Amino acid sequence: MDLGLNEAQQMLKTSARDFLEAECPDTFVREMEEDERGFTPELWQKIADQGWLGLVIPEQYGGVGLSFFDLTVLLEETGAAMLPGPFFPTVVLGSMSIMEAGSEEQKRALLPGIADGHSIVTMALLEPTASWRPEGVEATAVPEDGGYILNGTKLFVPCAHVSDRIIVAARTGDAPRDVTLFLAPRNADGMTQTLLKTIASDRQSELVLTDVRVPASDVLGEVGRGWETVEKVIAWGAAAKCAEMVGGAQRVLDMTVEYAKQRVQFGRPIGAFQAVQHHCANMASDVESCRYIAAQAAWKLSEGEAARQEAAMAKAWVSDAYRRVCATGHQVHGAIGFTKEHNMQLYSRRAKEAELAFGDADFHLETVSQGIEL
Amino acid sequence: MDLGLNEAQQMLKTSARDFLEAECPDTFVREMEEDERGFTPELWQKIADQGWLGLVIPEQYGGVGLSFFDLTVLLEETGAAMLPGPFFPTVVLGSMSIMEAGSEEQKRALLPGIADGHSIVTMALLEPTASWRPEGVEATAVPEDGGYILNGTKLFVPCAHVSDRIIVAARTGDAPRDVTLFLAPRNADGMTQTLLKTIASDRQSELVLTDVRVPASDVLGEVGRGWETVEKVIAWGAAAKCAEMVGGAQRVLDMTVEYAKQRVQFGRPIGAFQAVQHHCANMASDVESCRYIAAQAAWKLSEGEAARQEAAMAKAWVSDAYRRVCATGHQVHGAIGFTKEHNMQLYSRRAKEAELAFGDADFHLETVSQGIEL
Amino acid sequence: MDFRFSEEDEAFRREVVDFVEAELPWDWRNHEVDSEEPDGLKLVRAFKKKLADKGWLTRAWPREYGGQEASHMQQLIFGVEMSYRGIPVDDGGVSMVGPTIMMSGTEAQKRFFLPKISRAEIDWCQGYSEPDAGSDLASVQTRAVEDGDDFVLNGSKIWNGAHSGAGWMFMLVRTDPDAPKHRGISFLVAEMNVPGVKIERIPCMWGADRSLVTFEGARVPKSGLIGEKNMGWYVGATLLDLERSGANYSARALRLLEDLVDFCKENVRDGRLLSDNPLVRSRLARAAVDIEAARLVAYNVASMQSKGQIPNKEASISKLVGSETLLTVYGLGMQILGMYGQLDPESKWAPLRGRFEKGYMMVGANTVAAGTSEIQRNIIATRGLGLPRG
Amino acid sequence: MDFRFSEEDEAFRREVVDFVEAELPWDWRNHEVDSEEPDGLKLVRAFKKKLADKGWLTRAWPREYGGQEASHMQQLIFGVEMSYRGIPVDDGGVSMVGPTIMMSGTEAQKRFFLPKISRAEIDWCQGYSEPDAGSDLASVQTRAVEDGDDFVLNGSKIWNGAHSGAGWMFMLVRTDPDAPKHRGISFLVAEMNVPGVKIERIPCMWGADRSLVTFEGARVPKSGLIGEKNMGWYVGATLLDLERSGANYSARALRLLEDLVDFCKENVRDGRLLSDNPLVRSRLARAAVDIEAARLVAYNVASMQSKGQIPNKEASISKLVGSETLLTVYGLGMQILGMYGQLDPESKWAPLRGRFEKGYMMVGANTVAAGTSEIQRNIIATRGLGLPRG
Repeated sequence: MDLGLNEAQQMLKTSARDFLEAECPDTFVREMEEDERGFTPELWQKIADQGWLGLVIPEQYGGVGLSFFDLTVLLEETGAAMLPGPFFPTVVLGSMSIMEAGSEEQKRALLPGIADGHSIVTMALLEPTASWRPEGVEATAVPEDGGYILNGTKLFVPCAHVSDRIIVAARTGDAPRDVTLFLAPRNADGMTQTLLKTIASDRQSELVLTDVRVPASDVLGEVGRGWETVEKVIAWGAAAKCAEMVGGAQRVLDMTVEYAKQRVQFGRPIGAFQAVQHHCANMASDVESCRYIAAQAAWKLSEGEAARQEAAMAKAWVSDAYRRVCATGHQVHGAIGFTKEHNMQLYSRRAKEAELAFGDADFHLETVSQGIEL
Repeated sequence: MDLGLNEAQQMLKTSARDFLEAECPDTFVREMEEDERGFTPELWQKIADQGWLGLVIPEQYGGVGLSFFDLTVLLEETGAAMLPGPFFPTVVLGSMSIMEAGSEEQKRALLPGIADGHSIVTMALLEPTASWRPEGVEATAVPEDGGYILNGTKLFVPCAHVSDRIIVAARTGDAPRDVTLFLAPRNADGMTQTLLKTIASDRQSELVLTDVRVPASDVLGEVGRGWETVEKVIAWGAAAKCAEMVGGAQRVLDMTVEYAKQRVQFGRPIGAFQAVQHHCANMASDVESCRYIAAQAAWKLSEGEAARQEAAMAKAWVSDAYRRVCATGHQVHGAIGFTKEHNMQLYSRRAKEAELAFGDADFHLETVSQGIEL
Repeated sequence: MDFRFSEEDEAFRREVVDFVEAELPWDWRNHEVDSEEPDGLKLVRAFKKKLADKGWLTRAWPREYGGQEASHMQQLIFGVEMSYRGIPVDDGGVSMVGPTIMMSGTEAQKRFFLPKISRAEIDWCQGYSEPDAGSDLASVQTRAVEDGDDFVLNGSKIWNGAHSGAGWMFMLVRTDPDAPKHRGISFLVAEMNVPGVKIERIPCMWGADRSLVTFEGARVPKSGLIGEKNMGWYVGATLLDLERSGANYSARALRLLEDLVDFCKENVRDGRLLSDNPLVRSRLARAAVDIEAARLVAYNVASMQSKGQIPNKEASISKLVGSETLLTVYGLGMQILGMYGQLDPESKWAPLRGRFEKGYMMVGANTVAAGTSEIQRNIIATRGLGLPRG
Repeated sequence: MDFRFSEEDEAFRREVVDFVEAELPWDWRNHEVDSEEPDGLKLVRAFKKKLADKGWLTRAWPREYGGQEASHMQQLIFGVEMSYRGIPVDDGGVSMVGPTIMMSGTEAQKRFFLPKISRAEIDWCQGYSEPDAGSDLASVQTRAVEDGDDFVLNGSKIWNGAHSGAGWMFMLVRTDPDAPKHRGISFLVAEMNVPGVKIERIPCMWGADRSLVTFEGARVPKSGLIGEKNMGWYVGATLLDLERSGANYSARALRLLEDLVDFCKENVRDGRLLSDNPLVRSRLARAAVDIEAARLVAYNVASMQSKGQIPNKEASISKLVGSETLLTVYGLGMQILGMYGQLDPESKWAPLRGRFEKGYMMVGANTVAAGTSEIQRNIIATRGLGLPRG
């Protein structure tokens, strides 16, 4: 057992931090909050040049061939820097699903484009049912002419507005898990995409599918077994999101401690007051706990274990802890932390999005309760 | 609206406090913890002489004829003083049930004896099912020879060991609420009573009933409608217990503040440290909240309202808040508070008993959720 | 003890509710009005005038100043019914400035200001906080120097609603920079529409603004000095106590809870109504109890005031408990709304008009405004419980 | 990173578990042994000897002092398996006194004490707390005056387990009353079985005792002085860090959780198994997550130590998180057991042998012992995060 990063991971982390400090300062994050696309192709290309988009893609498909755990090391930094844009959906939802379920042909056709930055891929899973369970998928895919006709409404689809491919989960049978994944082009006839305005100023969309035709060759994985992939994506997504959250939570802690040292009230830095000290200590405890429970999930998944329990525990814990950390950070910052020009609120708004993504604490606690044999 | 006590109530409170300070100091409480009976006949008689045993019993039955709310004013003080013995069961479970459901004959036969201190009456409601719902009653009462034969096991019966009458809830039909109350003498043939050792050092008993015969004249209220009375008793009991808890919580707060002023560490009273100050402030907030939510329940019940929702809200809140107050009190007191010679632990052990009595927070929250039309 | 409203009070309550239901120019169930924005203030001001015509804004005030000499309880009832419906009638004029002037103002000031407040003729913004004086209010640095019949102001005030067009500010200013911290402060009311006053908006996370007001040699008449010069800390301290009542929080929270209950009875998640989910039921019930506890603590403050008693730690506890409860209810709402909770009011999919998303972001500011929860706890511990100052 | 035990570590863990299952002279699933009582200590002592024969008590120590030079991780594994089964093998000798002597003792002290600790030949009780020195440990007043080859002790030590018959005490004593508070303290180990030592039991709420030890001119040899005279605060400070690891808390909590899960699967309340109650399920799952988080934080401390890094705030956080988690689990247990939770272990109706009732009363002491949670937070804030001292 060794809960520290190895040298290569440490280097990856440092270089990621350096890159993001230069390319994704808070001014950029703030700018992108108001930008229609929410990111710039320039930065996207630079990210591709860093090899990040193909980090976990095997070398034969144009990637770097590092592990999922390595990816989460990187995500901790993108979370800390609040990197805007479709990085997370593409590397976690897009490439991980294709690597998991794609045919050799699909991998060859799609992964190199993702790795080199030409292709952005996301997944359309949720619907107005807002459920992370297979029963929540009500969109239908009906076979016709050797292909499929998709109908339904997808909600909360991350970065659909800039994706060229969207992995759509649709129902192909009546049993709860009769779900199939389709690699639909975003500009397919019958697909209407509308941006949703959200608390985190990220770019989630509503996607209405009206008789969208997808050829059989764009079925991802086996028909009727898509939920197996989705389950893995939820676990990966949860662990990956936890890594982002750990990065954010650490940043909130750092910024709060810094503020507590500098803000003077009653003739001394507020950090000299025990109430503020204990707030900061509680935040530090939360961040420390988040770090290892998140790392365990990422590491076990990376090692090829199902790690359903570990991922559930991580997401359940980190979802709540990050929210607590932000709430306490706000309390220490006082009014200034609520202003748009302050970074505090950038993090706390994203904390809410992250709490919900891939299931909130309640969702994962039900998994945990099964895991402890209840 | 006036959330203060009137003059008479204030006098009752003050005189109760004076009486208990003289007759029930903490040394006495500690002594009674080790005493087999758990109280003394001398004090019992003095309590009777104060008129407390008949406080809510109408004058025509030898009582003082004050209101249920007045009784809770008194109970706040007995809770503060941790008065040991069967006062609570007798005045709340015994006399309130008889007043509610008893026939004129039963009232005349039983209430004067309660009021003058000659008779101690309790109620045997719970069973190994440990449920406050009618389904929890599994003891049976079968008609025979114009009377009833009782069988079953009762648990957590307060002060059964010193009661001469025990109001036993037993099932007389298959529908959940087919429950009847019986005024069984404690020395009835077939009734075995065993003391349970409990956290609060109170005197709860197991009561095994084996073919206990009760004449029809000792049915309390109508056959099959006993649960209506029990429901009221639970509401009264919850409100009355809340009053005791408010008294205890206020005492824990006072004692903690006092200790924080006097205990010196790091060269100053620990009450000068913000962490301790905030602990005390949180305790004070809890006590303040307990006070009015408890009073509202008691007052509405006293006014003859069903006040199911108010009683449930009070018990749900006060159960948790008193536990919090005690936990924080312990944290401020440090090790000394855990010693038997310290009063802190006397209160925190009783807080647990009180939390459970007449239903814990979960039990009452279900009532509340119905009350808010969920 | 009496937990029911008197018949008179209940009749008044009914009258208020009926009037609002009939006269409110917007649908309070579906629209939130933000009086810190110019449009919102205009809307609110118009309705406040109607309420003022009924004499309700200052119902507990003496008749000579525009009041009806009703009990504090009626004042509370009025405030609660407004808060419940999200009608922002209180800009501090009735709850803070008025009472302060009544307590410390000259007869002339009383005759000038009180009827204006009572008739809703002036709008107020607060001038307590400064960039370097937040929790440590007594370190205000805005200078007021006497010059003839005027004070000349230099400095800045922050987190107020001046940009909404509120015409007047009540503020603490430093009139003696050499005196000990608490002894060189004066309490001043002044019009904002004078030269040398700059108002800048500070955009906040919930999508609305607060203001930074900078005084650069602004001249305001000395007649706005309330109480003795240099004694403003003590004049203003009373006012903070008045601000620290919590009835508005629990009233607001109750309405949110009711919205949530309705939402849960109408929305299905994972195959069942949210209202059938035991976790949701338990949490909503617990919130209902929290709200009830907070409500009663606040009512007790009014009950004490009605009897001429001065609440002390009771008011701080009420503020603490109330604001923390509101925070809890918003958090619970966001938890229950789940994925939908993150949607902005502008989104067509936003449930309950996005009220929770916006409020969730705003509510944290409540446990910071008018003394953070930490400051409240300090006050409860030291002033209320007599613990030694740290 | 590697979250699995190495093959070697896992083999060791297996060996420990197998040995305990085979050799433990009591049924740990059903009996709690209290080493702070004479009978309990006797039982534990006998079993410790067997563990010592395996070399496990001090597995990470150098061979010359009776260790096996294994990793800190194996020491942790051993401790966790013991804590999980409630086997109180650590009286401070292995975790605190030994390391302190190893760091600050003379060669002679090392050769004398360390093998004895390793072979479980001496039992320890703590001599830190005094009636007036609790959180403020540096204000210890027990005087040690040099007299020939001895120190003469006067004063008292409290909250220790001396009444159990533990033969030795490690303590902080004041050797220079005129020096600044932290500079006149020495770290001393001494046998209790000498004239002038009075041991009085202090009954505690959970039914067991702690001791008040009074020294009245007790003479103990100077050879028990560890490190420099008057430098004991700094010698002992290391020791407190060692005490602040949290793995034992989470191991204990995990076992309690497993007991609760079993209980819930076997017991019916209101017509259904407790394990089918969604509130119970959610709370148990949340506790499982809390425990896992606490466990990993503690394992990270050992992981750092294994690599020669010195944990600082990590250790305090681990203690804080661990002890608070254990508190939560006991509280949850009592909540789930409901009416049954209040029954004393002696009652035939007591579920899980009354373990929760007794532990619930005891566990609060955990957030007080070895530095209250408040003190831990102070340390995390000032030493760990660099916030200024208040």
